Amino acid sequence: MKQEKILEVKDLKQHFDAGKKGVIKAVDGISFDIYRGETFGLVGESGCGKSTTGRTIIRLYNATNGEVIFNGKDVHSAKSKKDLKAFNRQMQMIFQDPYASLNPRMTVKDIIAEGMDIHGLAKNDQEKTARVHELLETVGLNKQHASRYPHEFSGGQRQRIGIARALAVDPEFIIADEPISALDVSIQAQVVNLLKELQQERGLTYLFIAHDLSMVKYISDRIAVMYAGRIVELAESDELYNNPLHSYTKSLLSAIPVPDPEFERNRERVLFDHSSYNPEGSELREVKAGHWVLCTEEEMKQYQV
Amino acid sequence: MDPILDVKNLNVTFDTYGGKVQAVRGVNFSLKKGETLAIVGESGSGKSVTTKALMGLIKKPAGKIPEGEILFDGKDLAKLDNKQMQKIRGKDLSMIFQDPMTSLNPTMKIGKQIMEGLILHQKLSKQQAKERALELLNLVGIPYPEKRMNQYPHQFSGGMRQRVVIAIALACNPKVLIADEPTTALDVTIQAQIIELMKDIQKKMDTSIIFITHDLGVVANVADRVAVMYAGKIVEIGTVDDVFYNPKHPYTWGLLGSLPTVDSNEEKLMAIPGTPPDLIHPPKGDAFAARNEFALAIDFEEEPPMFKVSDTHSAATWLLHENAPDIEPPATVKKRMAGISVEGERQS
Amino acid sequence: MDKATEKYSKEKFQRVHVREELSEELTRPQLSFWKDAWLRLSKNKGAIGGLIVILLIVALALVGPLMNDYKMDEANYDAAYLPPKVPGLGWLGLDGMQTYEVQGTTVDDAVQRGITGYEIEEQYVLNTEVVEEPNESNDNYYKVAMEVDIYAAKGLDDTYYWFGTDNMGRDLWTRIWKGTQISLLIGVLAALIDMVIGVLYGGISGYYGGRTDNIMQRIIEVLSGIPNLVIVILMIMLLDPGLTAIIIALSITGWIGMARIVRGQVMKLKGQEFVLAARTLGANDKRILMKHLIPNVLSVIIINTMFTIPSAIFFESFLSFIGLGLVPPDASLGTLIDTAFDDYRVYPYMLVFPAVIISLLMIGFNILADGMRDALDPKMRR
Amino acid sequence: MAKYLIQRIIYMIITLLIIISATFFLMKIMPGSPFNNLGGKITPEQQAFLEEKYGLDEPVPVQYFNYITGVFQGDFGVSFQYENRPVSQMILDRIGPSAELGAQALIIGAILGIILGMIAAIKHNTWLDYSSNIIAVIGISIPSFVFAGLLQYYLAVKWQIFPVSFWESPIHTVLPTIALMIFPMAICARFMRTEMLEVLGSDYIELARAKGVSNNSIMFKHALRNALIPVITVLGPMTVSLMTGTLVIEQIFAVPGIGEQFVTSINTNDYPVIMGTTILFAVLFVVVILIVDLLYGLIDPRIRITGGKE
Amino acid sequence: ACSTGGTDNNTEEQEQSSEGEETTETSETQGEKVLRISATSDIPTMDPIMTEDNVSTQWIDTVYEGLYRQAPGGEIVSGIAKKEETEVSEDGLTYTFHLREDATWANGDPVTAQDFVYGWQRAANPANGSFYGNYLMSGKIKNAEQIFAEELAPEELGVSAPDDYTFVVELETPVPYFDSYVINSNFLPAHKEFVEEQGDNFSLTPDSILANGPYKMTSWKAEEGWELVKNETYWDAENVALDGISVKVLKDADTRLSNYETGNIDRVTLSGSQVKDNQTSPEFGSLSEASTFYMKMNQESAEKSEYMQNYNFRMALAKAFDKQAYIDVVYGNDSIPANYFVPAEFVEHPETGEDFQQGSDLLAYDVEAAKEYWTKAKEELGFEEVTLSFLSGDTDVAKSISEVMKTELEKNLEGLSIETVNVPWAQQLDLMREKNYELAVSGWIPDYKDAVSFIDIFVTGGENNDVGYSNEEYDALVKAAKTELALQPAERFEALQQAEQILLEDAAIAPILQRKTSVLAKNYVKGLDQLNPFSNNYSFKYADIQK
Ligand SMILES: Nc1ncnc2c1ncn2[C@@H]1O[C@H](COP(=O)(O)OP(=O)(O)OP(=O)(O)O)[C@@H](O)[C@H]1O
Ligand SMILES: Nc1ncnc2c1ncn2[C@@H]1O[C@H](COP(=O)(O)OP(=O)(O)OP(=O)(O)O)[C@@H](O)[C@H]1O
Ligand SMILES: [Mg+2]
Ligand SMILES: [Mg+2]
Repeated sequence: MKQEKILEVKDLKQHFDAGKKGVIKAVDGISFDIYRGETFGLVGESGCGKSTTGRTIIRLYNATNGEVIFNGKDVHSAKSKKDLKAFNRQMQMIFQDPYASLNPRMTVKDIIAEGMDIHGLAKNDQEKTARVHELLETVGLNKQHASRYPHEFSGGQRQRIGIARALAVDPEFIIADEPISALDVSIQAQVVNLLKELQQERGLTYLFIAHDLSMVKYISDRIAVMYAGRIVELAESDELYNNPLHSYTKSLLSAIPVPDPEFERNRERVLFDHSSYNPEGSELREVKAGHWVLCTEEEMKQYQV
Repeated sequence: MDPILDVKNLNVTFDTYGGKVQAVRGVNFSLKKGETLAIVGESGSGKSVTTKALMGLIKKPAGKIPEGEILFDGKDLAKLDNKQMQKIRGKDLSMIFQDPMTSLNPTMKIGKQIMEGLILHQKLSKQQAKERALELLNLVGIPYPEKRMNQYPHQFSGGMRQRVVIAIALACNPKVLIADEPTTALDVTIQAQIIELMKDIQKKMDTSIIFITHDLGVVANVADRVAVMYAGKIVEIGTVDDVFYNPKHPYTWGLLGSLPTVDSNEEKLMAIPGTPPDLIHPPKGDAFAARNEFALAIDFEEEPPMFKVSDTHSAATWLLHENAPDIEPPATVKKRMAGISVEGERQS
Repeated sequence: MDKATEKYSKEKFQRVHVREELSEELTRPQLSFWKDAWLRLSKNKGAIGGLIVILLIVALALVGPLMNDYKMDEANYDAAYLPPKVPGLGWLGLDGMQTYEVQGTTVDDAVQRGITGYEIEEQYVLNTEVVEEPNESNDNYYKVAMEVDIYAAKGLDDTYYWFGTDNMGRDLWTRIWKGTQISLLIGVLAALIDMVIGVLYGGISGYYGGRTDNIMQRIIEVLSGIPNLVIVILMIMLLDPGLTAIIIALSITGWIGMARIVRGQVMKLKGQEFVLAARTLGANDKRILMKHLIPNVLSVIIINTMFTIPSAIFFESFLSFIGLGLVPPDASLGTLIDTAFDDYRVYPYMLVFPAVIISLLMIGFNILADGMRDALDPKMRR
Repeated sequence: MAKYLIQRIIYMIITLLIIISATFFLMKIMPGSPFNNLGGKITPEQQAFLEEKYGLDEPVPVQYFNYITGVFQGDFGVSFQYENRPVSQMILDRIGPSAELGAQALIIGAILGIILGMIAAIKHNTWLDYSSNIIAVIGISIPSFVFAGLLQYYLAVKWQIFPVSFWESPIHTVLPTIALMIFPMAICARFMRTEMLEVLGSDYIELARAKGVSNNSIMFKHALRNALIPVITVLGPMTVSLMTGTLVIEQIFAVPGIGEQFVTSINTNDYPVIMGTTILFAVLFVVVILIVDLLYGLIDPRIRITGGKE
Repeated sequence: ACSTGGTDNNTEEQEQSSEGEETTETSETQGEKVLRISATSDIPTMDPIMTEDNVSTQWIDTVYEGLYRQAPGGEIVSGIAKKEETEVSEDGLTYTFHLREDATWANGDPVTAQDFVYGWQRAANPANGSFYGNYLMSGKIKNAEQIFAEELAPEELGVSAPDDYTFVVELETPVPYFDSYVINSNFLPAHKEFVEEQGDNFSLTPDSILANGPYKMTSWKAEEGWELVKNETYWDAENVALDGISVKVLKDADTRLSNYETGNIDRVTLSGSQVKDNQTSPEFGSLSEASTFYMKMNQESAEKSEYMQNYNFRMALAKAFDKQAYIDVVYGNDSIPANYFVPAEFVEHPETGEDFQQGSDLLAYDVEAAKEYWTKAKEELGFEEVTLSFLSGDTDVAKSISEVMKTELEKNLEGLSIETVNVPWAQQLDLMREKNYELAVSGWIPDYKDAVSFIDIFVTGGENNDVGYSNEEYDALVKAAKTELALQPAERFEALQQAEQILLEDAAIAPILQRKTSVLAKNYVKGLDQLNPFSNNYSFKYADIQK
């Protein structure tokens, strides 16, 4: 692809020490690139390591192993406070739970302005207020909301406040960790539309994490499917949707309920045998141009047939 | 066929610090034997409260049922006291809750939790109850039930717990099973399994199911009929095909339109703007009016009655009034209405 | 149905444009967290009752001593042990009459013994009543209750001590309210110190976790393993006795409960997404702790403090029982109860007033705290 | 499990060592000579004689070492106050009544408190709730010496229902048990109420209701055990303070217990006894904490003894 | 035990230690005469030479008998030694005691002069660490001082047994009060074989005590109580009326009273506030003590010595507080306000029989006079305001003492503020001994029946002179009384009277009161209506129950 890479993840591992239970390999060696301006979808079942991936990329966790190269710099080797701060401005995150992600004791203004305060982006309170109002409008809320507290808002509104907070520092790259999973169907669209709009206006790049494949497909340019800490398949969204190769992807796709009674009456689920999954010897291989699958050499040949 | 359950003009209110919440405001529906009625609607629209009212689980003294009848088996459940309800709960009517992680008692063995209802309602001996519990665990597809009986909920995965909850609900062969978002907390693959399981069991036992969910995909899969709730009312009710292929209420349009279809990549999704109304002070007229892109003047004054669309289908919107302008559903919805073939081909 | 709808005119079926902002409007009046909590609290009758009781006692503690001309340490030995007497409240029993129970071989003997023993002239004995006839268990003595107009007997007809006087003839009204002041002060100060140490300790321990937490928890374990009494006594020995020492003693281990609670809450909160959000924005530890974590633990802190205050007051009274309390003539409710308890059989009023006040205070604080817990509990909000 | 236990025990020993050392050095800096109760007649030579006798003439580190080694052999030294009485014997003699009284008070108090708390929770915001709450608060607000004194005066002196004092027969234990029980009862009631309210609002109680389980079964089979878990946390340390005696009650009812002895030893600067008692308290404390943790595991199956709860 | 420090912890315990009670079971069922009383603390030791406190002294006296014993009220009567046969040498330095031959130990062995020799040597042996032995013997019994200094062996002590029933004591200096002096527990005989057999266990349990006195201990439960029965082998058993004594340890004053009221004990000592309630009872009694209490004004304190050394300053302080009020508040009983130091009715003139204490109003409460002195002191010292610290204990009694004194002094002396310091007893003693205080209240209980037991305290540099008082004339008088006048009772007596006068004229101390003990006793309790002036408070040998 001709596009410029904004983020390169190379063999990223994140292991948690869980005491007696040994080590949890939440993320166990994943690699992918994200291009400037695209939306990269990351799907997979609960607990497969999606959030951990996102959080490790943004350095909420220190990686156990591997590199995260953002704009050409390795995020995890950045040491100086200045570098880190700069990084914090360029990469931002939107969270899953609209109730837990806003500090209930702060006003909307303070929440949105926190990034500006930390990075000294506003010269005075006036400027700050103006900027907060502007951001509120950007996300479809209004000035009056600035002095309110989060609990007065609905889930969709809260999620938009979260987006405004992320936008406040003018990031280039936003990790959206299941930003719509906790929202009502009717409100999900508000947020998705907003994210799309913002991407167009500002040329943002998204890492979009979700388990709802239909929405991911709608929003993403490319999608990676994760299973048990590894990426099992990565392709452009249409390709992945129409031509899933890995049996886990197939199973996942077949399980997604489609809001169409006719279709549902005829659905056939593809079962995935979790016990048969053995990544030993497998690696992510490009089966077709831009379509990668976790497989062994042999399996690759089968896929290519 | 006579309905097994008939709900008429059900109203539920809660006294809170802020005032009286009118959570359910005149709900009417009936449920036939062996059918699945799905209730959809956004958060806070009164789905859970409606079903809790059926179960007699509205918490007094804050919660009240000021009006309405719940006819079951010739009895009006709304009039029964707690003692009498206890005999019906778990036996004739049973319920599955949303969150499998919290709806099992963490300090009681799984087996005991299943057997409890059996001993209570079917007067089984311990031994018989145990056998039945094993049977149920087998039925819901839990391997090694013998061993699992003696374990505690934390030793089960989310999907397995939900199966246990289902087993508990099914223990006494209830006539009506109420499932309040039984799969929302689960992964898609597990969700699919659970739904299949429920359908299976329904087939075997001819149970009637009320299935609450946000997820229209799930609705499409499980429901025979669908009721759409908004602000404490049913705004549209009909067979699953009626509602998906011929929706009449603008809120239903909004719901359907906000889901991406397979070839909708380039367009904006149709969002429903704004927030749901405050049920302490429900708005005058149609509660949806303020968010309705197709709102009519009368919507702000007068509550719409239920207009009958067909024998199986009715909706509460002034758009169905003969004086209303002819308004087409939005494009995305229309596409969906016509899009059966497109979807059908998708996976080939 | 159609008929019913016919009456609607066509105009009403005009489409109207709904402004988008309108739908985003918040219909509820703006409520800050605290206003909301106050609203809830004010609906809780018990809590408001508790609050009123506390405020009333605080008010009386402040103005009470100024309401008459006596000073708290002004002794008047001629007026020792006078029962309460309030003008106009005689019917309430506050009439300055003292009842003595005296024994003797005959009724007259008993009365005579009373008269000489308590040094009163016969004319002031208003009433005598035999309460026990001679029998085995009382060594065959008559027991006689004699009611004495003790104010008159001491030549103090026009003097009024609203709560009576103590063994040095000091006005108990003044002393009790002064004592209430000191008790409240002890409670509030202890709670404050407690809050500062406990919150910081728990906050830091919970936030940093890991090794820091481990060490800090061990310290707590050791501290709570040493009997409180040892620590307190040691402190009192090392420091000059009195208020400061009591407060320090109270705060030595008192904050442990607070620290534990705050730690638990902080550990729960620090993984919350709003904290993660602040970290992705580049907030440093101090900012996260002070702006995000502690404000969110505040309600728990306040509730716990509400419980700390009465227990500090209580603990002080315990200290005074074991002889480690305030230095006389300073008094707290605890020391007043302690001294009054020596005399309660003859002079019950000395015990009743401070005991009732301390009980009211405790009940007030506890009920208020319960109410606050309900009002501030986020679970009760949604 | 075994590994966990060993680790816990190592922790316990470290904690104890710190407590013992802390107490030891605290005693060293305490003002006032232990040999001063003699009316000021002690001469420097006698002081020296005594110091030699009790090994106080050695350098502090040596004393410390001797003490620690002694402690591990069960030797806590001899009392300064009571000629030649070994501290261990003194403690052994007096722990019995304290433990018995404490256990009685704890068990009865906890049971009553739990019942009271449950009633309050079931009847949330009714007069029953308020009155049980007020009983609980009064229980903690009246100083125990006042309460004990009134009990003694009315029930023993005036109405002569119970004996005034002494520790002789079960009937003698009634009044001190009542007096001592009030506090644990009040605390349990308050904790139980809060916890019960929380538990009663939980999903699994709702599910039990949906099963048609009766209110009583819900209370006792479902809610109680879950609500009990946090109550155990407070009961743990309270056990220690109750079992080790409360000086006030022991003094008033003439119970020959350890709490009373502790205060005596403090008043007379009887350091070996103070230290011995402190160590006893500390040992009990860590052991009870361990037991509480193990109990957790029993009551709450989620907590495996290997894990420990967050 | 003879001093009571700043407060009266010691004395309080002393009196209360001897309250009686009978356990219902023993007394009523069998009609035995068992006296049931209470004690405020356990017996610290039953080893005669280790006693330092009143409780031990009391019960050792009840179980053992020495040369003489005290009859109620303090009269010294024959014990094992026949008092009327005792010979004193001309120079007053040799005492020869003739022992009765019918006295036995409880195991049947006779009590011999060798037992006395062994007992006294035991007390003098520094390895046994007897404080009182040292205090009492050094400088008086021949060689005692050197023995305590480990310069001589204990066997060198000036005591001998020429035969089984003759016991000879040699003194270094005449001890005019020798009769009351030998009452002390340290001068009891000891059964050598038994003591050695018991070793370290001696006196730890009833079995390891070998009685030769009126009673035997049968049970002793630590901190609970103990029981005694009449010792049938006691030589004078026929004159012991009681069958036994049962003692319960009761530390709480209200509990003691409650036990009395419910008939569990026969006699109880009242605390201050209880006196008020019970003073009208027909069972109430008030017993005089030979103890005085006084305020100390430390003339060698670090900061305020300049003030305290000023005569007017001291006079003002001494006269500025209401002694009756002090008694009312602190004791609530009929203790006597005192303007003197040596108690009234303690010792009499050897010839005229007149009481030592003639009374004095030199230091009587007088606000006007106090104010005058105060004004003078202000002029002389040039101050307007001064703050003095007042040291006291942390018990209830101690606290009310500091409360009264603070109130009184501040009220009557303008510009004076009192800062009260309440510390535990042991620390208080430390502070006083180091003269690290300004004002404090102390009491003194004599060790033997002689005024010198009081007067000796305030000689310059005296061991217990913790007020820093010094007066040559006073010192000379005391020295004379101890030496050249030792054998001239009348002159010695008058010299001591003179010394006391000087002490008061100098306002070296500010006397407060001579204390009384208030008790309730059932009317059938006999022989306990007087307190002994020193040593054991009560002589249970003479107690009786007559129902
Ligand atoms: N801080 C942590 N310490 C220990 N284990 C962790 C931690 N965070 C995550 N894990 C574990 O790592 C695994 C992956 O978790 P992660 O949250 O990344 O999953 P996810 O894919 O985001 O799941 P979901 O869809 O539920 O959000 C899980 O097993 C989780 O329990
Ligand atoms: N116990 C209660 N006290 C006060 N208000 C209540 C109570 N229970 C429910 N409500 C209110 O009743 C309304 C309907 O709630 P309900 O739980 O039925 O919504 P729902 O449709 O089930 O939503 P969700 O999809 O989030 O479960 C809401 O506004 C809710 O706040
Ligand atoms: Mg996640
Ligand atoms: Mg719901």
